[in-house]
Amino acid sequence: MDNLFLYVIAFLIFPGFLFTSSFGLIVSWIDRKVSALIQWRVGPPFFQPFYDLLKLWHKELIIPATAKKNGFILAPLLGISSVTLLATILGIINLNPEYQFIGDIIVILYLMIIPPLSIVWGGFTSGNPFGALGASREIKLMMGYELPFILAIVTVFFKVGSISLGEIIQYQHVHGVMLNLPSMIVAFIVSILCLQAKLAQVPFDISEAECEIMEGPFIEYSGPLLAVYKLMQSMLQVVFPWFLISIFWGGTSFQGWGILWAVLKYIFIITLVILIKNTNPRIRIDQAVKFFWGWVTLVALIAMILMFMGY
Amino acid sequence: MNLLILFYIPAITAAITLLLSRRIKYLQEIISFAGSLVFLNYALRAFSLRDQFLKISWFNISFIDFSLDFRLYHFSKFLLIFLGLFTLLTVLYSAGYFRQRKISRFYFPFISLTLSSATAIVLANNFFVLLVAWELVTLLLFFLIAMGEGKPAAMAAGKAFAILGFTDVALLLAVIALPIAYNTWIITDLKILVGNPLSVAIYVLMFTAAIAKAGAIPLHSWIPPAAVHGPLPAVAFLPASLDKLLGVYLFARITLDVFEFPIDSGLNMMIMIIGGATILGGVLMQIMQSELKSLLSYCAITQVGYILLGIGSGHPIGIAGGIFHMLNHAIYKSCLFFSVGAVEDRTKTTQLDKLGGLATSMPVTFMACAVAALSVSGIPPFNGFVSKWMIYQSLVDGRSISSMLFLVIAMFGSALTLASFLKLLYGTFLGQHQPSEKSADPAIQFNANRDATWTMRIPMITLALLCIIFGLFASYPIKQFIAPVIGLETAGITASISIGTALWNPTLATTLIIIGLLIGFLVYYFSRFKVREVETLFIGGEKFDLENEKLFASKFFEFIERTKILGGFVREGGKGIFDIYNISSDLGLIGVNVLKKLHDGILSTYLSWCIIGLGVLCFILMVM
Amino acid sequence: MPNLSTKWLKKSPWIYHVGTGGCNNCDIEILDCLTPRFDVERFGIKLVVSPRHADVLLVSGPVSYHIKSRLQEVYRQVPKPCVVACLGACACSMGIFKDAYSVAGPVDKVIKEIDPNAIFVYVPGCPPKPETMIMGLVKALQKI
Amino acid sequence: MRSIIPIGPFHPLQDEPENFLLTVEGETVVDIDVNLGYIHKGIELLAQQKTYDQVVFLVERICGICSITHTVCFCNAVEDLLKIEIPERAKYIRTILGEIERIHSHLLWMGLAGHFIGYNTVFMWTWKYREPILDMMEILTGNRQSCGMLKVGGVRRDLDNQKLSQLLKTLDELEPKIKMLADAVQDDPVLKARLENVGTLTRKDAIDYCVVGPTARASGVNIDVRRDDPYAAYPYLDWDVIVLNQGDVYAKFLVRVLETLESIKILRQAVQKIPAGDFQLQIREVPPGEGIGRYEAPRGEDIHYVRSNGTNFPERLKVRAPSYINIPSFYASCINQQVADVTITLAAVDPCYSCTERMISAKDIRSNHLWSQKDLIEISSQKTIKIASELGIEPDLPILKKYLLR
Repeated sequence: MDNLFLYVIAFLIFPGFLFTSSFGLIVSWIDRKVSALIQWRVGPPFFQPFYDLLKLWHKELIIPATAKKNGFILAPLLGISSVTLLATILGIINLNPEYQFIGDIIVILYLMIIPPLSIVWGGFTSGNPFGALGASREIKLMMGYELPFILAIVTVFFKVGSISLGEIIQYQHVHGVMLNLPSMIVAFIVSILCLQAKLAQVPFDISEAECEIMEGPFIEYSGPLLAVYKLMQSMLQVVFPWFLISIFWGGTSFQGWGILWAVLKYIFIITLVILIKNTNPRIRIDQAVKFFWGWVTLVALIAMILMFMGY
Repeated sequence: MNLLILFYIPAITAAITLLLSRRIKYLQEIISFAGSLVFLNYALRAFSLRDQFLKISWFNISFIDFSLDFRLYHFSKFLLIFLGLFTLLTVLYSAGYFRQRKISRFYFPFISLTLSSATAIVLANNFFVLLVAWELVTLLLFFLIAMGEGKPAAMAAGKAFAILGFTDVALLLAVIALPIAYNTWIITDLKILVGNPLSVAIYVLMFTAAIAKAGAIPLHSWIPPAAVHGPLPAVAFLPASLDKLLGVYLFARITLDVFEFPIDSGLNMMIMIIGGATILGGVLMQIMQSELKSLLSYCAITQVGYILLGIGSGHPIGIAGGIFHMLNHAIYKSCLFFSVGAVEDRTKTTQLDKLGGLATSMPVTFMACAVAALSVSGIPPFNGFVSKWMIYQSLVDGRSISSMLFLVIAMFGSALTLASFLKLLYGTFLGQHQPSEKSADPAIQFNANRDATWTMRIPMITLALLCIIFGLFASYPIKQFIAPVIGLETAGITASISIGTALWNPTLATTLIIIGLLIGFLVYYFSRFKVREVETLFIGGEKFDLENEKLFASKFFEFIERTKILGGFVREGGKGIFDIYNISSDLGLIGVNVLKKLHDGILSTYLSWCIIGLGVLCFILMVM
Repeated sequence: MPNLSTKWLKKSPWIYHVGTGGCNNCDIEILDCLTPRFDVERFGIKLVVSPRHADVLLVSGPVSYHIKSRLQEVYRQVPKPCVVACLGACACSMGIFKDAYSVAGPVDKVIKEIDPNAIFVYVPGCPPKPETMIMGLVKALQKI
Repeated sequence: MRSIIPIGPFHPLQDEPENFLLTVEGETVVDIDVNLGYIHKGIELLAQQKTYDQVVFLVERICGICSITHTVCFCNAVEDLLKIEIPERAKYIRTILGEIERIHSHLLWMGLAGHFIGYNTVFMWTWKYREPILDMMEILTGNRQSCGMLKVGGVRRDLDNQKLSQLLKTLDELEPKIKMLADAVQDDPVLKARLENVGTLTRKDAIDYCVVGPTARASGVNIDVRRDDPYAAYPYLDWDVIVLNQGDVYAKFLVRVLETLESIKILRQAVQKIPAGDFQLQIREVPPGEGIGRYEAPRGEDIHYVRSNGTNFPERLKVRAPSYINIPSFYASCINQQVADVTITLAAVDPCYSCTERMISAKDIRSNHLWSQKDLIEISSQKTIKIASELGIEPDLPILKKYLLR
């Protein structure tokens, strides 16, 4: 029971909800600010994401009569809970690599599917054809990026010989970070591209393309539920790069200078994402799937072959 | 307890129901239900019994001993429970499903007979008994499928019988070869070290029979037509659950118990290649389907691939995962077929594009279908996730480039499965309501304003609950059912898969998610949002007829068809070019044509053939 | 207790733009407000694409009969509280199209038909310059 | 298994209300229907109630982006009616204003096109480049758009020569940026993948649908009113008509980028060559008669028709804006495209609905019968069949059939 209480604390406060969400909001400010600077604008003030969220929280909630009401309300809550769980697992293992369990990455990979799934669910239950169209695009995109992403992650599994995140982090403590190896750099590039799609950033924001299908799955969401989705998306911006850092870049440590180093690694990845986002147009869904199943998978296979050759 | 009572109960039930007419409503149903309930009761009692043997001597022909040998041990124990459970639920479901439809009076007796012969397979300790019961199940499958409507059902039944019969002949050959080569066909006495060609041949023949029953590529093609045209409860009963259990049972039994393989036999590789091909081929066909039953039937094929991958990995966790997946698959696939049947019962169609928006009117069916669909896609915390996870883990432990590729295929197949089931859920239950006026044909009545009857709801709810329970408390079925089968100590396997001991604990994670959801709901409830329901959707401000706005689920993945290689594969697959039935019938046709040419009616031609045949025979007899 | 919602609304007004028959001039000046020179994101203003997300309904142009019911529908779709900003001379008072046969009336009249308590802000000009618009919005936020 | 995806009336793709009904199979568009008329304001009728001087201000508000276009076009029409030649300086001033408008309109479109395909950086950058042009407009005329500079018989106000030299400086700063943009567009592989072979309008289709402006020139149709039927100061200046052959969105993008460079060239020459002197004529009265004005707007050829009955008010003003002609070509360019491609294709002709919203009602005076669209199409197709039979060829009614079947 004591243990459960600690887990609940972890879930709600430190690596879980409170930490990830506030960090995520800061990151979404960084995102908007850097984008604005690239576009020669000033950008929003620091607390803008918080203001947006608080405002949405106090707005009216509109539920269309044709929507499947329970699913419509449940979808964003399920999404944010799973992201919180993801953050909790990642955080606990990063804090204490010994605290692992075999095969936890599989759990993490599957938990990573739930946030897109909740978006899809929201789009489908809203009853709006644009929502359904956006959701169907999200499914297709998911089909696209899963293959190379799994290939890239599996490359790490086989280098380390384990599917436990803690062991991968410990391996990197002993043998140096994964990114020292050429094969891992290739795999890392692949996973950055998949990260772009997982975060639904341009050029892969196809599911919520605002000028085509008007934010797709989110079109019917308003007020608090929209706030939950926005929060979920900014939490994803923390969790997914954190996962990549953990398996490719030696994880994060929360002691002394480790914090700074961890933040720097994180900012590097997120800056890369923002740069890609701001220098590309959105591509079509079939182009995206072809891109992922074609070139990216090829590159991921090259990474795998390099890994088996020992590089 | 006498083991034979387990055959007698369903056999007696079958005999009684066979005598009854369909005219007295629900009588056959009630008796069949009572019979399977009693069977389930005995199966549960048998679970706590010690392992035991039973031998009923019959007659001997020279060295072949035609006695009836039975053996009760862990594998059969837990299979018996699920055989009973599935029969019970199927009978209950059939009672609702055939309330307004006509069905042959042989349907319920045959279901009970199937249970009886399946019990014989499970309990057999003798390949002779197993073979007879195996043939019986095939025959009953043929009859049950043929009870569907019209000629297509007969064709589908014929196809199923052709493929399964062909593979049963393979099993027959293997079983005949056993006493000749090894002097016995008692399973526990056999320990065959695979090495010489004969043992390999025997194994391959048995393996063929097993995977044909389970429905792995390339012997899968009987499942889709049977699923589409057969009576739905029978489909949920046999191809979706029982045949999988039996096929995988035979496969696991011969692979684990009877045959011993040298380490570098390459057999694992063969099994895993078949498994990988089954996953990829099945899932690619699956996402293209626009008919609910054929989508589910292809999914039934796909999931066999996971089982083969798990068992083929040779790793204890993989084997445990494979067997657990077999069980899970039977559970959620029956649940899916049942919910599709409920939809069909209400709407009289299973075409994805003619359905839509049923979630509000059929909430129970929707929930059951959603749970089973998420479970089959391997979403935590449902049961499909646990077994898939165990399979993945065994693949990672393989640590070769091939097992890595199989891991990728398995995980990718899982993502595609999710995609196809989201399509199913959207097309059937979410999305827009299908207009009722459009059915000009009075026979097609849209009666979807209420949920299925309770006899149909209870099986669905039971199976959906099993999906959740086996996911949340996965350690229980693994400890109780699976671990003894592969001979691992209970403590050993739980330590090595670490379910329930380490941080990841499905129960804990689910608790956390539920706490999150609860907090969300509390906040939602107490902050007293102004909630307003509006009539209209925002579709650009114009008022439209929502019926035209429906996005058709069948076209979700049409872009795959437009790609060159993959699209070509999918198109050709859809036409049945990879169907071994078609291929062999084409080859047969060629053979017939050749024979036709030889068969020209001239006496001298026949005579010359006779002489040539004699010469060949002489040559063989003299020289060999 | 002060109304929290308006407090945060001032910090992040999200705008939904409804063209109701203007001459395009106001519309492109609204877009201009987003661009580097004026950059209204400094004030947390964001152009959204669905009225469900909006706080401020930016209406430009006189309301023609054809678009009238659609405008009212969009107003119903917006979660309250919300502000209606009438942009340009046409939206404020129909401007040069006062005598036209197919114009239903200025924006405030049309909206008040369905919600008499709606809050309005008027930004006159033909077209109003982006600076004027920003000032109008700032005033609008003070008003609520 | 077809479903309909509506675009509009309120859709972020267009600032103005309009409605496209895309009939899709999956995500492939198999049919498209265009519904306009949301912002019909009755400008033509209003014009009949205003004097010629007032009408100039009214037509300026047909469209905000093409404010110079419509005013110059109207003035051309009235001057055609009056049969007068305006002073040289006024011609040059009209050219300068027109070309400034062209630059700002093309930059606006490029930015929006970037926005539509999710490339917000392009949107922000081009609109940043556009600002100095609007500033120049403000410096020269006093307002960023809708400047009220035009007048029948010349221009209302003179331009200050000193301010014109400032224009040159702005152009010098703008030109390298536009060139950079042109290079960036040609180099970016992702942009190319997204725009090339998208929404292709073949040369035959372009001619069949009578498209005008950059839409036609991107499809290899070499038309430009500035050269074909010169007005203002264009005959005195040296410039090229940009014609490309691909006909896809990418070609339309390039045509507009290159045309912007041509406009800069025209502006430079115009500022250097502008003569001193009078800038307007006093018009005393308008005789009865009719006149037609043509003008090459940023979107294509604009036509105004004016009929006078000798009073102070025009008896009839007919406006035919370029978008009106370009919009039907969607039927040729959007079919069998993906939804994502169709949205950019719809935007690629740079449609302007406030220009387009004219209403025509056809009434049979004898029977007092109001003809519907279907009746008119029926009459039109019968006429086509008649002409075809006279010429002895098969009548070709592919698109009309679609409407007749309804």
